[in-house]
Amino acid sequence: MTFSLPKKGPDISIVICGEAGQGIQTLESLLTRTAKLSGYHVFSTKEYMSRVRGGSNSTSIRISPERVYAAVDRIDLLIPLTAASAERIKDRITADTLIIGERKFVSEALSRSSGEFIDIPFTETAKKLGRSIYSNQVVLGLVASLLALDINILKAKLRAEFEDKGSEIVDINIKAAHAGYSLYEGLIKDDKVISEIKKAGEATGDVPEEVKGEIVISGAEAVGLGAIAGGCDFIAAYPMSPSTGVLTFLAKHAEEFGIVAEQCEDEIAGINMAIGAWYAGGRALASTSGGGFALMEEGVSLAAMIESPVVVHIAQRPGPATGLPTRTEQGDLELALYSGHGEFPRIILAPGSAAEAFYLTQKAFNLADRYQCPVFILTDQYLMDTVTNTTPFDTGGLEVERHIVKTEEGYKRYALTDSGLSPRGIPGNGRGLVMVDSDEHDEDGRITEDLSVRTTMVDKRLRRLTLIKEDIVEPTLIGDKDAKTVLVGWGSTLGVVREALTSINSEDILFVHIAQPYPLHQKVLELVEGAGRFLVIEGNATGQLARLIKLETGREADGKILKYNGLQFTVEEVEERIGEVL
Amino acid sequence: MTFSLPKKGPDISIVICGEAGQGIQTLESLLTRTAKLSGYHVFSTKEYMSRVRGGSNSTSIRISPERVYAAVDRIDLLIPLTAASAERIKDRITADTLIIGERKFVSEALSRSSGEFIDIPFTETAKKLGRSIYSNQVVLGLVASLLALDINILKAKLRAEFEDKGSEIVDINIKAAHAGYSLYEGLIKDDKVISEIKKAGEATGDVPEEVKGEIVISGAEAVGLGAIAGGCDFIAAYPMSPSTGVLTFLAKHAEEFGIVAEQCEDEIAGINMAIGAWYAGGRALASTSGGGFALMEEGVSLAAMIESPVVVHIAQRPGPATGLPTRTEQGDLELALYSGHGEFPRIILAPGSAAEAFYLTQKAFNLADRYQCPVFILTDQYLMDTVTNTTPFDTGGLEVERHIVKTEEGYKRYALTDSGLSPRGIPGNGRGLVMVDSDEHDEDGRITEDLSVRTTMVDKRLRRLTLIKEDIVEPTLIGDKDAKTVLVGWGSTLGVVREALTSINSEDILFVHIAQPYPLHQKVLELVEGAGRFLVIEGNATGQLARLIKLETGREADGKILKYNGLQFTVEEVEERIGEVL
Amino acid sequence: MKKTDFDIEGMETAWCPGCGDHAILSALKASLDNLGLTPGKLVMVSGIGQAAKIPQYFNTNYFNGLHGRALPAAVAIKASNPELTVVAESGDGDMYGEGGNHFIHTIRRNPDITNIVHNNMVYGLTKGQASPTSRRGFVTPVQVSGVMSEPFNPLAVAISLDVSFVARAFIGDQQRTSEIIEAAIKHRGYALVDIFQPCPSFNKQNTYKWFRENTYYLEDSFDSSERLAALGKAFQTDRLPLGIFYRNEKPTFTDNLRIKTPGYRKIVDFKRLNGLISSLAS
Amino acid sequence: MKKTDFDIEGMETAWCPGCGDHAILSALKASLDNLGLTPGKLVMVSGIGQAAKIPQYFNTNYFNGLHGRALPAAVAIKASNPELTVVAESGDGDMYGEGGNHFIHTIRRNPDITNIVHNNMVYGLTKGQASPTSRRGFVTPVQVSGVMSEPFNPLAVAISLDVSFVARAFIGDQQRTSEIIEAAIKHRGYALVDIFQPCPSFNKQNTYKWFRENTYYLEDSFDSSERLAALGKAFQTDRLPLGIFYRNEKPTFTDNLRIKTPGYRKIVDFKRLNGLISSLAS
Ligand SMILES: Cc1ncc(C[n+]2csc(CCOP(=O)(O)OP(=O)(O)O)c2C)c(N)n1
Ligand SMILES: Cc1ncc(C[n+]2csc(CCOP(=O)(O)OP(=O)(O)O)c2C)c(N)n1
Ligand code: SF4
Ligand code: SF4
Ligand SMILES: [Mg+2]
Ligand SMILES: [Mg+2]
Repeated sequence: MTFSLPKKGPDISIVICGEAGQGIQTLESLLTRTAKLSGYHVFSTKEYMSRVRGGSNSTSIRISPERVYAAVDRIDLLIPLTAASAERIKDRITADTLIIGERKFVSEALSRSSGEFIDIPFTETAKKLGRSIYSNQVVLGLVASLLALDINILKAKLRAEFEDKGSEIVDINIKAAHAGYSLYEGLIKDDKVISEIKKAGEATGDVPEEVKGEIVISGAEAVGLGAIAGGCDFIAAYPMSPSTGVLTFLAKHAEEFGIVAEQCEDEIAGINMAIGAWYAGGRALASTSGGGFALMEEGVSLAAMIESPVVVHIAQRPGPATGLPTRTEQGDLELALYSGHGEFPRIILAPGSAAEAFYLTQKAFNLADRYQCPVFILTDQYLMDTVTNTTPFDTGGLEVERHIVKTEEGYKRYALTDSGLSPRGIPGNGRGLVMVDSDEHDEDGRITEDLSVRTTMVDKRLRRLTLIKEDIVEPTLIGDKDAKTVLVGWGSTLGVVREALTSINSEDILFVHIAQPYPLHQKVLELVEGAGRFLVIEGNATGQLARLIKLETGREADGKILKYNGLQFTVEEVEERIGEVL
Repeated sequence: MTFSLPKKGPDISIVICGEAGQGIQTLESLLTRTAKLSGYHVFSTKEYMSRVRGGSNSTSIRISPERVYAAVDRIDLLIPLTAASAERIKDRITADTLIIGERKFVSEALSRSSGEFIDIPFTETAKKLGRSIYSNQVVLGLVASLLALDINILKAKLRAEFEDKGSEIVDINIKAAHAGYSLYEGLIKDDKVISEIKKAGEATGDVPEEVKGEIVISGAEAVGLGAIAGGCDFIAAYPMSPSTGVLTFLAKHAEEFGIVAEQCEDEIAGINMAIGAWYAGGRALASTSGGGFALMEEGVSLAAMIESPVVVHIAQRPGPATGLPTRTEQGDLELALYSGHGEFPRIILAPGSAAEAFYLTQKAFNLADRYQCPVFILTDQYLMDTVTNTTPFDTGGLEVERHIVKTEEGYKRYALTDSGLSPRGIPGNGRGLVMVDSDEHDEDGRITEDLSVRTTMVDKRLRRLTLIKEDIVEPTLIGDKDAKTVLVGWGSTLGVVREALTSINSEDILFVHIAQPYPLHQKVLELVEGAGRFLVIEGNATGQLARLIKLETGREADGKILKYNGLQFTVEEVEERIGEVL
Repeated sequence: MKKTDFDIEGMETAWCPGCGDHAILSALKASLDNLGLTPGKLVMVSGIGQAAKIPQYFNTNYFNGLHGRALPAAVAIKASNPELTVVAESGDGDMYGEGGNHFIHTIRRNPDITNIVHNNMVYGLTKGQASPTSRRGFVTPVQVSGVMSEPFNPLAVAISLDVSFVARAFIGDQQRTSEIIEAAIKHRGYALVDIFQPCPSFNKQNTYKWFRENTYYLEDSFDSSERLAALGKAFQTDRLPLGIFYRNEKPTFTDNLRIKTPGYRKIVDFKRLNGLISSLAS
Repeated sequence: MKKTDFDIEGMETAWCPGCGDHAILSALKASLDNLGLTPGKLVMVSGIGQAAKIPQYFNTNYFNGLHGRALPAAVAIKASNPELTVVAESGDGDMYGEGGNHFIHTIRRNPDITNIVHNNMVYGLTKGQASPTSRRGFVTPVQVSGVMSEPFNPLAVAISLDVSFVARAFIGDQQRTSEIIEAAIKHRGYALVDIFQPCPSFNKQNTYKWFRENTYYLEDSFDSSERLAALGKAFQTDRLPLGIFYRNEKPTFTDNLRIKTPGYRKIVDFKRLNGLISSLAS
């Protein structure tokens, strides 16, 4: 019998699992990029252990004729590179799953629970070409052939990837891919498997040029690009998963774009450097995860007091403490919201996709500069590590808004104004002096113990919230605006809920996706207040957005869809969980 | 004409103002203690600048036949020791104010605005005895005479104070006090001033023995004593106003009570030491203020993850950043409530008086031990520095509850239980091993990446909140339980609202004082929900308790009485502000 | 390998094949065993990193705390229960980077603990950024043009703070490393052992071979009581000396505090407390 | 006293009478004036403490940040605008206590800033607790039985990290202190000046008299390029040497980064960015 792929949906969900150090990431990168260039939409996400070698990791890749926004539970094709990693995801294997791989990695039980197991000696094939490490390219060739990817594109990608290892290595890798190609041809010949997946536009007969021209990008890269577009010229960070990708991205492009990429001795140095850089006229980003951010809170309070702009990227992971360093969670919303001692305005952004990550990070720098306050970008491991194709970011309308003034003699850094915003000067730019003080201070910026000045300054600082509230990112609405049920989510759940709702196809649900959790847009509050049923979906254990909405509206959520095991929701899961709370 | 004191109320409000380094604190201490021993109730509070010498500080002391709980605006007797400091409080001077002091410190305008100014050459008098520095004792003698304090008690106090400087110095100080005494006698003789203040019980003819037996204590000392009573054997702190008093108190008594009083290199070391001490079987206190606490948040999260008890004292001061280091504010409730990344239970206590500071600090150690979670004690500069007489703390019913087990072989630190609490073992105590891990871990305490264990452990940690909620400090209710208006406050405003309500004497207001802001007692929620009008009073700019109550009840406060200039409310102010919002 | 009480049957580590950490684990177990220490009386304290996972592979009490914060916890554990043997162990990033302030101030306190640092000159767990001890020119995904800062010299800093004991080892020589660790644990007072540890995954520069070629043991004649001489050795960077650089017996933190009873056995002296309370009435 | 551009008419400080801080203020103003620096091109960066109030008494740009955190801010200010002269100044508690980690790692980076530390061997603003440099036996309300820890030796630590410039001064000699500060500011790279500063309010032990009796200037013949010799001098505690201990010219942080344009004048190269974005399509 021939196993035909995929069983469900127009797309194919491929899972490659193995251990750290086996090169799964390269495989993923080559496959998604080749697939996209061949005219497919792609989406890939990974989950991995906190270790450098060994363990069990997996990458889930969707290759699709239509745009895909999220990971699914379903596995159409599983390629295990170790036995342990296959075992670890056994719950996802069903009769619709085809397993292709080496017998030694696939237990009897596992192959029985699958729809079909095809024993392919990847390693043997690779060994024949020289060394077993080429087996990944054999896998790649096989999958490429199955998906009818353009072999020339694949070759070019392999060449680019292994170029600096010399032409010999490049050749062997290409040969290995060819061997994989032939393996699939053999399977076809033997009537073992057939793939019916279509490329974008194929149904309509169009050539999928549009997809081919799209970029393939991870969340981390999108934040990095957004920072560059926002005029970021300083990143002060201490390595910490899952935020490190942003640091390495900016470090890589530092020289090109004139960025100081400084690895700090600790996170406290990070935030204080960032604030120092803004003071001197730079546009700095501090980037970290929850635990590192906890150390930055005094610094956040400093930024607030001296009315310094600062942008802080927090890539969330499960806590408390070290928690699960390489996993995902939306557990730090309240941490950011109430961070720092004392009372002051702030802005929290939470992109839901790579595109939002780019545009909102860009915007974060302008917001910080405009409102002279801390702006937090909350992402998470899922968003950081997720790779998709998307329309190339359009920098056309983007501007680096520098809200700074050339100072005059007698310049007052904290001049009182109706809006609460005082024109921001930079030392050395103009004839004035720029004096900032973490103590309570007067308009000049000099320390004061005048208690009426104190009150005035507190009011001045807080007054800016009014302005900030007039300039909030609108929520994304998906579904019927008059639907009885309003489901609210934030950050990285955008894609998965979008897809789940398409499948449910319920006219009764409106999904309100919040890309700026603080301050909340009036529209969100109105929709919640007017909802028949009000539900939330969040990747944490206690419903932090639900609490924030309650604070604003007084309304308790009628149902909460929460998850906190370290993984993002999958499409099927959201479908099911929505069904449960409806 | 004779100026008779006091003009209002049965008590007399004395303000002594001057600069740092003039010994006002010693004066205050001697005066309040002598007054109490002479049969008066006393209450004193201070406000001072963040400097060591100079500036303008003031101490407000009430001497009263009845128990006094708070500071008043009214000044019955002003004794200025510098001109600048008198000028700084000129708004509080009225026709009811008698100023006694040296001409050079009292401007024409000032004396005109007062009821009477009596020029007394304190310094000259002191100089005649030797050196001008004895002038404080001249002041003391004069006031003592005016209040009819027992001269022998005063002498004994002076002796104790100056003992270690030698008998000669003691004698001169006593002589100076005598000179002050005579000065007042002169004033009486000249019909200049007469005091009609009564001692406790004098009206009823009783001897005020009860008051005489009471203790005179500051909030800082009360927290320190409470810690000792709670079995605290380790204080890990980095100096920071206004928390330092607790560190110095415990350092002073460290040897007597077997306490390690360690000044840490920074606050991060502080919290990590505290947690380490608990792990090894100690009972440690970390003590700091908001800015220092901001640095401890990662540590708080560690305590949460390893389910370690820890007690953190946060003496609040106005922020953000360095703010006003020596002033008061209730601005860090939300900071504590949402501190640390990740989600976990916690307890927040906020004593309203020295007695509550003692009993709640004692309790904090037991709560931490019982629920294996962080317990925060929120005080503020006002409470720390306020001195009153109060019934001696009764240690009779107090117990140091050690919820630890002697471990057996195979001991599991995180054994799963229905309550979420696992028996806590100590390394070296029993045959088991105690393994704690800031990563997600299994029952043994070993690192895990098993995601179902993750969920189980999150649930286990959060489950303890149910137990915690059954064991909440009841609010103090003042007024009629059926009053239409419910006014809610927390922490250090207890005394001032109590007094203000007595003056207003409105049957329409019930004051609900919360000594445990988190979790909130059911009674608080019910009272708020059932209230005709719901008001809050807080020493911050945004109404943090009001937000917390809204979160629990959905109810917005109908009015907020807020203050954030760095000073505590005064009785008159609360009277007035209540009037405004009623 | 000899079995010890600290072994865990069937235990697997999360370390890479060929990593120096494996040998450090063995060396430390051997040292503890040789010293006759028992799991129940030992506490391993660590931070976060690959090195910091080491307590997980021991059958003993442990406190696996926060990145960079092992030392304050270790100091307090020892102070709260002086009967315990306390070993604080982590990576170079953890101890000298994030934990740098605790490193210098713990040396000043001189608690009777042993501080073992796995010095692989790189951040392993976070995938290969420079650590404070990375040598100039070391290229990483963050230090794309190579490390430019002066490498942190833990030995020199420790000696400049008049540390009680400081040694350097290279785990390529497990036997000698184990002996040095033994001497460190036996030493009364704070003892630092900085162990050169190759990280084959991320440090391709400072390999076993490199360390072997660039290290040598201090001469037998070397006098470890001479502070300036010790510093001279610590400054040497062409060839890196191994062994015990400096020893300096002095009162420990617990000596100074005169603590003996473990915290959990302490009883509050309520009588004395009542006395203290009453004294406030007069 | 000569008037300078940095003076503020009628300015009063919050310092105690007799405090060494007053003279440091004068000495620093004199140095800046002698060097021909102007207020607009100078940034004073400080933390929190009595010493850290110093920028408030200057007519210049300042960044009076958090306790212990002056250095990271100063490093970034200099990096973001290399045209500015940056002086980071605070107390011994601020720089060596709370800020200890930044101290050691800033030295490693070698930014072209001057770091002045008012070393009064006590926490002044918080009323007299021990600081890291307090000498053994110093009794305070917290160290009730006297300081027991090894005093922090900033000079030795700096030299052990191969600092670019390090000097010690005693403000009892305002003239020489000013000269030393001048040399430090002129020095290209990180320059530490630890200034002995009597605190008459809280340190009754290390008074003007004490410092005068217990310090001496390094001999003219002293060679400040000799690292071990410098350390030998830094270790001396019977009599404390003053002067420039060690100088070691090397590339600065900004040299390494090749930054020249101040941040606020930078223009984002959107064309290049578009190219980078497009490259992700292939
Ligand atoms: C506060 C904080 N910041 C950052 C991290 C991320 N982090 C984990 S381990 C590590 C560095 C590891 O390097 P090292 O200490 O040298 O240990 P190695 O892995 O090399 O053994 C970092 C930066 C963290 N866990 N916590
Ligand atoms: C995070 C933090 N912790 C503690 C403090 C309190 N604090 C202010 S100044 C100071 C120490 C001052 O000592 P030093 O730096 O030596 O300066 P000095 O006053 O002696 O000049 C401390 C502990 C603070 N402001 N911030
Ligand atoms: S990354 Fe390096 S240090 Fe970590 S286990 Fe692997 S080889 Fe060892
Ligand atoms: S406390 Fe000491 S350091 Fe501070 S101003 Fe007074 S004398 Fe100077
Ligand atoms: Mg390392
Ligand atoms: Mg000092």
